[in-house]
Amino acid sequence: MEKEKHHIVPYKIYFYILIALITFTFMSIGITKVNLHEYSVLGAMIFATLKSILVLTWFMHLKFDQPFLRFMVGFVFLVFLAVIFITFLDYYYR
Amino acid sequence: MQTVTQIPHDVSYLDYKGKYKGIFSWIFSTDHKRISLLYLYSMLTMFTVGVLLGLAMKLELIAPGKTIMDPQTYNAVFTVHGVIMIFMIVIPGLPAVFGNFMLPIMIGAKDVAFPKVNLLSWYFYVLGAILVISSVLFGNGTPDTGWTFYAPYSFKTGTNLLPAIFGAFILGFSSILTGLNFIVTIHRMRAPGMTWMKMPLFPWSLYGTAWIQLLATPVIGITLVLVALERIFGIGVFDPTLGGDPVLYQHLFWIYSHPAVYVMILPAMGAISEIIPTFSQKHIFGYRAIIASTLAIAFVGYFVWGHHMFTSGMSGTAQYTFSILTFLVAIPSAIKVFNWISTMHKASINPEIPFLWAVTFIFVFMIGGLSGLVLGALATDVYVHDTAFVVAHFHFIVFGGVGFSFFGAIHYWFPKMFGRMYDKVWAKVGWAFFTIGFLTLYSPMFYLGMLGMPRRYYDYLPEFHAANILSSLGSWVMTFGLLIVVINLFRSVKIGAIAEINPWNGKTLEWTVPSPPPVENFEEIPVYGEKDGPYEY
Amino acid sequence: MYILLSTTNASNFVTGVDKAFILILGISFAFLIGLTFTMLYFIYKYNNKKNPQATQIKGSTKLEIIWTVIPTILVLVMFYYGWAGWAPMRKAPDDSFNIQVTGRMWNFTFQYENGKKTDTLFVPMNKAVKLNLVSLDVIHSLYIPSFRVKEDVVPGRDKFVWFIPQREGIYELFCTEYCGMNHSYMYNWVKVMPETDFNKWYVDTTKRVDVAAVDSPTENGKRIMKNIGCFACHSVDGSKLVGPSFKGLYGHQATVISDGNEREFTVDDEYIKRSIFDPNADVVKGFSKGLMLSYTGQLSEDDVKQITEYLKTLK
Amino acid sequence: MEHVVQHSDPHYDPEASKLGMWLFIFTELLLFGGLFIVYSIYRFLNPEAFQMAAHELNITIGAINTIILLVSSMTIAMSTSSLQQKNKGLTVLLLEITIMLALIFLINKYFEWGVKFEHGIWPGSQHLINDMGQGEILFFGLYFVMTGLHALHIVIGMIIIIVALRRVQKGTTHADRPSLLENAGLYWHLVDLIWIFLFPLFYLIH
Ligand code: HEA
Ligand code: HEA
Ligand code: HEC
Ligand code: CUA
Ligand SMILES: [Cu+2]
Repeated sequence: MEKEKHHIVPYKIYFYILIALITFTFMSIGITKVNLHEYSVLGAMIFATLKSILVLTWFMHLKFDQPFLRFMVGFVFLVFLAVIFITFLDYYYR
Repeated sequence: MQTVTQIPHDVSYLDYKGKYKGIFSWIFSTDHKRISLLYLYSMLTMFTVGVLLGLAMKLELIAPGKTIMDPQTYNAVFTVHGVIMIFMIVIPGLPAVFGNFMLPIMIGAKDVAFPKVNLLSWYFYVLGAILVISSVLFGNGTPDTGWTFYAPYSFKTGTNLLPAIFGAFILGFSSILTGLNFIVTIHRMRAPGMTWMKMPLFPWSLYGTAWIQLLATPVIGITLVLVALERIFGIGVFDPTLGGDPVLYQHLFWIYSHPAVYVMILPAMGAISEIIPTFSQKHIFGYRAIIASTLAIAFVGYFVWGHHMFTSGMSGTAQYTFSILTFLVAIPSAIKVFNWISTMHKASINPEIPFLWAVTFIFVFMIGGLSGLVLGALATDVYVHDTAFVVAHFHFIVFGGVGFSFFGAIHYWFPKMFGRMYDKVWAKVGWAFFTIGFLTLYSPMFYLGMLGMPRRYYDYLPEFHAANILSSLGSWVMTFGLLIVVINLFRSVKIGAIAEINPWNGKTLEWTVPSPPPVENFEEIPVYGEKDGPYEY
Repeated sequence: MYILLSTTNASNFVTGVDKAFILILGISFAFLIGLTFTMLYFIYKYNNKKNPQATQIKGSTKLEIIWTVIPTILVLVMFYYGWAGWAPMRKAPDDSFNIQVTGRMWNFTFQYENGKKTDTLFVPMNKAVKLNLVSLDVIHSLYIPSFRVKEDVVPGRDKFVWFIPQREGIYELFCTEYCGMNHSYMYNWVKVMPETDFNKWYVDTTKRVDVAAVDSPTENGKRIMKNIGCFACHSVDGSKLVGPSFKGLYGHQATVISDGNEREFTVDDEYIKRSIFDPNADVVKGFSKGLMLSYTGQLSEDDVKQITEYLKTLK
Repeated sequence: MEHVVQHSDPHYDPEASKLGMWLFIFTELLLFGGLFIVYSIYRFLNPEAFQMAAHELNITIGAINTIILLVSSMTIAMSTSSLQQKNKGLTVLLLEITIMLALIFLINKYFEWGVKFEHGIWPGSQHLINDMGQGEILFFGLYFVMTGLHALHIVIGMIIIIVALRRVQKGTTHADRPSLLENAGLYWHLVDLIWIFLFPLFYLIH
């Protein structure tokens, strides 16, 4: 392992990310204004997921970190999703 | 801040004089070994309370009707007994005591990654314990919900539940911090050359455990917060009259509390995986298989919580999914048992006392685990759920498993930790009484459960009498054995013979440092070569 | 295995459950005994006195695979039998005989479709019986070991258990979900009668409860209270249980808290009625709110009058 | 493998403290995860009531708060860059802006809750229990618990940032020892991350 060096992210990039995040925010507000019935939740959640991916990779530097950290984050989200899925096996089929 | 140069390498951690004196040299010490002993002594204190409560229950149950206490007292007693035993003894038990002491030494590090956080987690432990005990001493009566705090009873009861809930929350926090510390320590501080596949099995088991602690404990934290808020404000999340679903409480509770049972057993299995090869003087059989099964238990164990709720009215789909997952999680445990026993094949066995504890561990663990299979199957669980059968199952596996492993571990590492040797004859006498008492105490409960005696019963019908008498007698024999074991160890801390560096001819790193180890463990960080390994005899 | 033998075929589920039980126990004992003896044999055979030099064996992939696959097959078999014994419990036949079970701290009441109410469960033999489970306060659980059935009684949820009793006799019925102080006294009995006997008992609506009716109103009051379970929380001898004792209640100066204010007055008919139908309006000082629940719909005005008559006698 | 870093400076290992922070973030995620489970179940059981109740919330305030948090996330991310470029003044300024934004978020939240209280809506309030359906009670119960817990995290995050700010000013956190600031940043992004999900779940379900 060579000495872990820090990658310095230019301010510009952070700014672009912010713009993307704000755009997604407005898009998610927009999509829920359109009447999509049960899919509006889905739409809003897709945008929330996109936003969180941006935050995780850029703001939280996952892009520049060791791969196992990315793996861990993914793993934790998967475990959580699996728990929700199994809980719904009860409520959905009740 | 001490600088490295000041710490002498010929003074043991017990004699080292730091900045503080007397008791402060302990409670302000960030040395992982001292923190380990702090845990050991505070746990022993709580453990004494828990054992006395257990004995009181057995005395009450010796005959139908009132023997020594009222129903309300009995309910409070099993609640406090359960809370103490689960949250203060077996969950922190092996990781906090032996993990803290041995983990850094076994991987060749000078301390854990965050020594101050380590001390902080002990403070949290003490704070949590004090809160739980305060709920007994003050307020409108001791909590009487059982350790499961099931809604809606937990916000209907008039007793003093809030401090207990808060205490359990803080104990959870302590457990999280320990887990966090261990993961970072294992990732960052292994000795040069010690690859993951050369790490001993006890650290491996702590690694698996730590992930469960990290990912499951927050769920119970938030659940207990919700119960507290329900009690204070009536927010309605678990209150059926306000639209909440009490069964959802059970989901959340067991999402933590089932993985928690593997927090208890995995380090216990890890300790057994150290003891067996050492006393067999043989490489452990199936090193990789044991690691794989540890990780498999930790992972699959996260998804089986629903087997505690087979009668609570889940959907059929959920029920058989949970049942089948429960059966799957039993397989890695079976693999471990097979590997341990195979390690003894063609070995050269030195049947010292730690080995005896380890073998009895395997025996009672099999009984406990196999009875878990009865509980995992749908038809039979509906029959014996919430009966004495479940009580027998979890005493066999929690207390049998973790307790026997704990005693095995303490007899194994005692010479290293204290630099003294205990009296081996008394140790065997204590072990014999303990084992016989244990089997007499808990075996009748299987039978009672099959007769249909419900658990948490203060009083029972006359047909259950005979087995209960036997069980109560067993509790006395076992306590007698326990006393012998504990007194023997306590005496030896002061007057035991001076121990050698490596009394059992073990091959892991802790046997290369002096007994007791110096403050920073190693003068020079050991380096693992190509041929080195933890079990190369 | 007393219960496994003595209650064979007490209900239609017994065979399925016991089959699973015996199968799992059989496999378990085989493994337990086999492994224990192997272990003991190794300890004896490879003792360091007999075998001073260990042979270093690091593992065997073949063995690992074998002892992964065999247990997997075995547990799948266990799962199957567990499932097969349980699946029929999920769906009650449409023509079942319906009984409503009401659980509350700390007794069960059984109400039949014709309005009969009992505290012992009477069921006809060889006929599907469906118990509809209702809880008024916390979670209870209805458990009849001999029938191998158990189901939690959850407030706010409609649940049921069903079974076909197949043997005449009297069996225990327990509450198995911890529900507070007298959880262990929340048990009852199931009486299984041949269908003709049952029908005779069932149509006899003169007796609402299975005890001879007495003409004295105080006797009736006492009986009502016994059946509905007041004495779980209230004593008649002055000792304090969950609720205040009834001894000397009528006509004494009571201190209660209503809407947070303390007030004092003399206990009269009106107050007792309110205590029964709206217990949380006035909470007796020193006791907790919310434990006693309203009996609206469970007790009639007339019942309350009879109860009051009885309470008057407790000087 | 040169893990022997331990020798030179035994108490400083930036990778270790970053890993530790991430693990802590995982526990925080699962803490909220428990609440998200509760939310999704009740949402599933009471879809109409949740939509009705969501109308009580003001999307504009929610959106403003979202943007505030996003901007503050950017400023704290920039501050780590400026610290590495050894631009102390800019780092301090960016951190101060972050703290100000956090404060504005809290003030907004204060007014938002205030309006609810004025309408007689708070956990266990008579209005809620007497006049509203069970789904609404659950919605508002969860709304207060989840946004309340989130606000608590904002406060904790502010404290951490203030500590980091002081250290930067004193010069004990600098380009070669940036861990404290980076961890403060990670924590702050976590707070942002959670809000990213809270916002659509409570405000946007119409
Ligand atoms: C250390 C803690 C611990 C451990 C490790 C386990 C392990 C297991 N437990 Fe246990 N359990 C508890 C602690 C634990 N349990 C507690 C505390 C409760 C009660 C909580 C309460 O309600 O208060 C409980 C309750 C409980 C229930 C709920 C009962 C009920 O309330 O109705 C169930 C149901 O499935 C269950 C199943 C199992 C299974 C299948 C395993 C398996 O992991 C066991 C695996 C082990 C083996 C299988 C034995 C070794 C293998 C062999 C000898 C080889 C042969 C094996 C095969 C052929 C498969 N347990
Ligand atoms: C580790 C867990 C543990 C341990 C050790 C014990 C120990 C004992 N238990 Fe415990 N018991 C529980 C966990 C435990 N129990 C739980 C979770 C419940 C359920 C509560 C509920 O329903 O809510 C319960 C319930 C329970 C009941 C059932 C109550 C009911 O349902 O009506 C009874 C009945 O007799 C009982 C008896 C005893 C007795 C006699 C002892 C003891 O007296 C035995 C004495 C112990 C020893 C002799 C040594 C054991 C050694 C170790 C574990 C290692 C030590 C570690 C350190 C010192 C750090 N217990
Ligand atoms: C679950 C326990 C419980 C049950 C069952 C119960 N009560 Fe109570 N009762 C209480 C408690 C607790 C109080 C005191 C608090 C209050 O007034 O609400 C109380 C108070 C009372 C009072 C007022 C007593 C006084 O001293 O002023 C009366 C009268 C009463 N109950 C009658 C009954 C009757 C009649 C029944 C049965 C039909 C019954 N209760 C069943 C718990 C119970
Ligand atoms: Cu009702 Cu236990
Ligand atoms: Cu479990």
